[in-house]
Amino acid sequence: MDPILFAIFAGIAVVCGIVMVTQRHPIASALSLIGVMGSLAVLYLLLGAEFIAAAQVIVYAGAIMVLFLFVIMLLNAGAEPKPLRSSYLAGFLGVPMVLALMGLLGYLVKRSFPLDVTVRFGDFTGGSAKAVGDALFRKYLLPFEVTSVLVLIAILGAVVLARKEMD
Amino acid sequence: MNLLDLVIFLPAVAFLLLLLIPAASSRQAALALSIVIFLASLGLIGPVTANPAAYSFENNIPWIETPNIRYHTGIDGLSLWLIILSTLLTPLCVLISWNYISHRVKEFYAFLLLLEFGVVGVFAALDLFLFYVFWEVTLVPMYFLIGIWGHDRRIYATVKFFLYTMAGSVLMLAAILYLYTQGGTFDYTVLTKLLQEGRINLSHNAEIYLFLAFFIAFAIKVPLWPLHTWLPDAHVEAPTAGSVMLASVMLKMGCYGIVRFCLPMFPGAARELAPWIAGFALVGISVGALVAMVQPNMKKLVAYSSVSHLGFVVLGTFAFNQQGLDGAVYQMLNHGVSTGALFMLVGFLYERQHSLEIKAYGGVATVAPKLAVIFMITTLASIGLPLLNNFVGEFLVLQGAAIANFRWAVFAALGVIFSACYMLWMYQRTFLGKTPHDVEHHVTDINTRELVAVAPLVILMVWMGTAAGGFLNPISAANAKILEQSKARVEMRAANAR
Amino acid sequence: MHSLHSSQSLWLIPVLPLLGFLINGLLGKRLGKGAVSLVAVGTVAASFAWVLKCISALMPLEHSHIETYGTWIASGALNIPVELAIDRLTAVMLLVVTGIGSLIHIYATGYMSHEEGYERFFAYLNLFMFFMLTLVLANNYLLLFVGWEGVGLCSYLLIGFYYLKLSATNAGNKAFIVNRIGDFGFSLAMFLIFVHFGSLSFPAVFEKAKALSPESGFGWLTAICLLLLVGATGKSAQVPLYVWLPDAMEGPTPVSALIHAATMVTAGVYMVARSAALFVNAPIAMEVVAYVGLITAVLAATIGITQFDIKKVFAYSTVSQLGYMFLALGCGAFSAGIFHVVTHAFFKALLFLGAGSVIHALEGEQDIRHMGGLRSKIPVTFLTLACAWVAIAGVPPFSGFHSKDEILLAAHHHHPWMYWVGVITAGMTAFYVSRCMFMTFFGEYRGHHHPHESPWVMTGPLAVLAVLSLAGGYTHIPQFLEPVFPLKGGEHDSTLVAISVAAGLAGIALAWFLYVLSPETPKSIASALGGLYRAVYNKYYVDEVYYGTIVHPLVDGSKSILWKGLDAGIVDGAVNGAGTLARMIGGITRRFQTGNIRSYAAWVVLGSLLVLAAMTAMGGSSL
Amino acid sequence: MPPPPPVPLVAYLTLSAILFVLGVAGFLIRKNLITMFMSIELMLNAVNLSFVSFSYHLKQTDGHLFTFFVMVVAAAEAAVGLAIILTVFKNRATLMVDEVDSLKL
Repeated sequence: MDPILFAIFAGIAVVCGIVMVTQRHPIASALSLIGVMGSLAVLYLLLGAEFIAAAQVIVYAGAIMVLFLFVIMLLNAGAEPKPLRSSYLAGFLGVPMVLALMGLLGYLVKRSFPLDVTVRFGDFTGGSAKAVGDALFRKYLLPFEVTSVLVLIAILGAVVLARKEMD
Repeated sequence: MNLLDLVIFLPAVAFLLLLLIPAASSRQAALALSIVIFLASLGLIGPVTANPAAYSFENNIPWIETPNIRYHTGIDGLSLWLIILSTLLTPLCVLISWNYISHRVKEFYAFLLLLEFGVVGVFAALDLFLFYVFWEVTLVPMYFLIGIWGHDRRIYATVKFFLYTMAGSVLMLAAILYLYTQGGTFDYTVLTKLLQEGRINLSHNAEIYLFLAFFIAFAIKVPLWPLHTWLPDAHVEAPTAGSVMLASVMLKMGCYGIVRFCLPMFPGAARELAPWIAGFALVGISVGALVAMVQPNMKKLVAYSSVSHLGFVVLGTFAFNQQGLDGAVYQMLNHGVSTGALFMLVGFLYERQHSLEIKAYGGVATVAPKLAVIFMITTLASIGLPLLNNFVGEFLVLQGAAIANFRWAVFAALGVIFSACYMLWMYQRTFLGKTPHDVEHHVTDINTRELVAVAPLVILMVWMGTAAGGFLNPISAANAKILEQSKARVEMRAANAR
Repeated sequence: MHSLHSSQSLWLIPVLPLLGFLINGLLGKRLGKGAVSLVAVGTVAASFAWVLKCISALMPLEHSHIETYGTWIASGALNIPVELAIDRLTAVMLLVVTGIGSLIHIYATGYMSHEEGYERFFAYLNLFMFFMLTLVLANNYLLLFVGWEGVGLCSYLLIGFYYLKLSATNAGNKAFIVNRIGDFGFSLAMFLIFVHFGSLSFPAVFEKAKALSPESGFGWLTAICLLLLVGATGKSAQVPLYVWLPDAMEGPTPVSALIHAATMVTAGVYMVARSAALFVNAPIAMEVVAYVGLITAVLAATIGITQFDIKKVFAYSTVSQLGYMFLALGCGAFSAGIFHVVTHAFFKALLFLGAGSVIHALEGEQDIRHMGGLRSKIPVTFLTLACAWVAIAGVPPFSGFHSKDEILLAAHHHHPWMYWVGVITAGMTAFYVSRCMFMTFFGEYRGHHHPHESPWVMTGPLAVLAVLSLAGGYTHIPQFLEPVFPLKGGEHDSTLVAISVAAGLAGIALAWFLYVLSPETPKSIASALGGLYRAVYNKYYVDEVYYGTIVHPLVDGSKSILWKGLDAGIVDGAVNGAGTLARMIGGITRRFQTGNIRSYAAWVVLGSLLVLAAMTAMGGSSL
Repeated sequence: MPPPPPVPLVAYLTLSAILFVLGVAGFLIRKNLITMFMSIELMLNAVNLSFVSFSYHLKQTDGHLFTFFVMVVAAAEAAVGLAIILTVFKNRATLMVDEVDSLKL
């Protein structure tokens, strides 16, 4: 079952990723990003990360992407026009650099892990909500509290920026 | 906590106090505080002159544990008068700025006292790191003194001053850190001892490089030709008090550093490079004087004359004999007194006529006779007339140079001729002759406040020129020790080489 | 060496005038003229009295009497005590300085009575006395140098006394700076003395110098002596540094008399005589001294013949007479040199004071072409000046005859040709002084002022000096100085004496012929000589040459080469160049900062690529 | 039918790498600020996948925690970033990144 599920959702993720990058219209990009995120959630489940999979759907695919869509709608952002001034470096070297990056990363991954290291669903059960919560409120209590402060600051920042917009 | 610590930290306390009180009373407060500091510093004289070759008021406590930085301070006959000079000039500078500074008054006096803090610290520090910290502390207030209260091109001048000095002090910091890696301490007295006993064994090249790193930092501050070009700009742009503190005290930090650190720590390199350094000093003496001769701007003239005078200090230092070194140190004080007074007097003229160009003046003696007399005395002191302070220093320096290498004395003595030319010429064009109408209109005689500010310096000129012994003997004793140290080291190296 | 005599408080001699200076300088404005004069004259007169008292107490003064008052400078082996000493040489100088000084102070109270800055004048004059007495009394070279520089300072201040006049302040500066050049030599000599003798104290140095054998060639002792001579040429206005003295006549006349005739300018002679112990062992240096003196004497005498300003004539005369003194020193006749210092002080002070009296009478007129016939109008001045005239012309038995005679004899003993040059110079001296006298006092009055005789405070000192000029030859200075300078056994040759006297008389006679009998002849002679006359009249263009070859190149070179070129151009250019370089590099690297986010991102990607590539190459990152 | 071979860990990591590179490519290619921002999110997600994979491989929960924190930060970042984009649009009336280049000398 695993390989099939992996093949399906990995395929969806890659396709959606390509669509996201190539589509000119932001809405299309956003929707395909949601697709990527959803398929990633399934892959998380396959890796035994139940809590993270749920969070991925709720926080990422839900909250954050809704925010994106909302902004896109608000600004009424249309498709980007074709000819544009651009960075020479990004323009000419962009594609070769991306390919080189891909090659290097792939090589590194292959070199680091032999093919017989495999993933079997159910082999790892440390990803339950209980296990994650346990670690979160014991081992990682301080970072957790710090992130709460961070989120608070982000909210304040967003409010300040938005208010500036009003006047 | 001894008296020296008090003298070091009172200016810092005064600096903070000045920031707290209202601006309206900052003049009076600055004057009162700086006078208190000066009076406190007078208490240093007795114990130090009783035993001038050793460090008095020594205080040696850990400041930072790792790396091992200590708050180690102490003064001997070499640093005593320089500290007194600094504490004396601060209240005088407060006085001369009384009406001159009209905006941001509080900050001005605060920076003046911060400068005093740094300068006194520099002369008292016996830990190299502490010394470096104080050395850099002095930069900040001077940067602002020139940059905020200066004349038209103040930004250019202050940035130049800052960068120049920074470039040197970075070299010095590198050398200090290298010494730390070798000796495991920043303590100057310990390091000197380790170096002398050969427990830090520097290779020949290492010693040369370390010496140069220290020396270039100091030479920029002195300033030794050809590292002097920041000085005329800084002086011309600085407010009067800034010029006075710069010339009288800050330049002495460089000279002091050479005598205190370069000679005892790297005597071999110092002796090896002495001909070169003396050469630069000689060029500085002559070129400084000749360039001063053709300056149309009074402050620039005095600035170039400083280059010339401080060439004597360097020359005397690198003569490596008692007379030369004594003269050099004495000349530091003399230059502080007489050039400080010159800058004050030029400042007085500027406050009246609002010009630093010599051309804008003429016949001032008729309308301001007292000012003319004081300016004359200062001029004479500056050109080394006997019975005034500079003569003693110049004589000793030249005598020392003659002992070391007679040709040095010949070239240096040429500078004495030129000094008469430029100073008298300036005096003639400024004070003598018929009084132009606008000068008659603007220039008034010196007032009581200004007289009080400059009188101590005039008295010192005569005092130091006639009763030289009282000032010179503590210096001499301290110098004898420094020469002894550096000589012992050179001999030991020679013995090792054999 | 210390005398058996108890302390004589020698310090009072210089300090008394110093007191006068302080009182007049600080309080003069409030004191009023009467009190100022009293203080000024009183302190100098008191000093004179104290000199007399000290000398009479110390006579016969076979050895020098030394008094030490403490240490001035001590540094290692160098120890400069404040030490005054008096021996016979000093005694002579002290008497001249304080005696003539007192007379001139008295005279000045009359001469300066209408001037602005009366108290300033007397303060300076008293300060001068202090330094001059310090110079004479000093027992080591540095203290002598103190006085030496100090008198130079006072000279500067007094030359520039009329500070509203540009020419006066220029002359002051010139005097100071030329003197500084001399002092340059003196100070270098001092340094060499310390290096080689280990002391600057006269007794110690001379004791060691006596033990030396005379140098056969150019050695350090010759160097010392020549450097001392450089100092002396500055102070005593010898070739090539004499140029300041004629200009110095810008000062008030009493100053010219006191400083630039009687006392200060003889300091160089005194210093060389004082250092005789060094010079006798340096024959080359001695020879140079004699040549310098001789050249100066001739050169200045020729210029003196052509000048029309009465003070300038006497100024060149002073230069010429100082040359005589140096000739004496160079010939080894130190006592003759000092003898001439004394007699010259008498008659030259008198000449200047008399000239001052003439100028005073004519309300400031100094050009002798605008004088004439004053004999009857100001008779006292004329009579006293006539005494100086016969003295300087070498008419026996007056003072100048005696001292000049000694010098010429010594010159003959040294090199006979020097004697002949000296005789010609003596003739010229007699000629130009007579010319001046005839043009001033004989013939018709050519001016338009109303001459009036000077008050008694001025004529009184003139009278005293007149007596001294006439009788000063019988002071027997050389004999008196024998303990200091042993007399040389040169035989007295009456033929030589007669020749020099004849030269003097011939000079007077020639002047009588040219300026009284046929006053038109000089003009035709002058025009006949043409260029030569103009060269002499313009002082051989020495000033112009100095300005052209030294002063202007130095000033212009300093301005265009050293300042604008080297300092502002190369050195500061390098500094600012470093700044510009940093800016340039910044300007280039700034291009990376495009503001375009995608370009930044591309750089980030490129950077991470490089990092990854490096990791891959190094084989790291295996988990 | 034999069971298909298990999925190797390398497959997950390679997927992560592909998604990351796609994010990079998007960031470089796209000119719309919002799309670029989404590309960043994509990169974050790719990295998250790596974390979770490693967590599985090492049999430790810490990777999940890391992912969790990344999510929180991403949320905060999205809030602030989108507010900034709003402001930019308000001021410049464009979302084209090439026209927003006032941050140069």
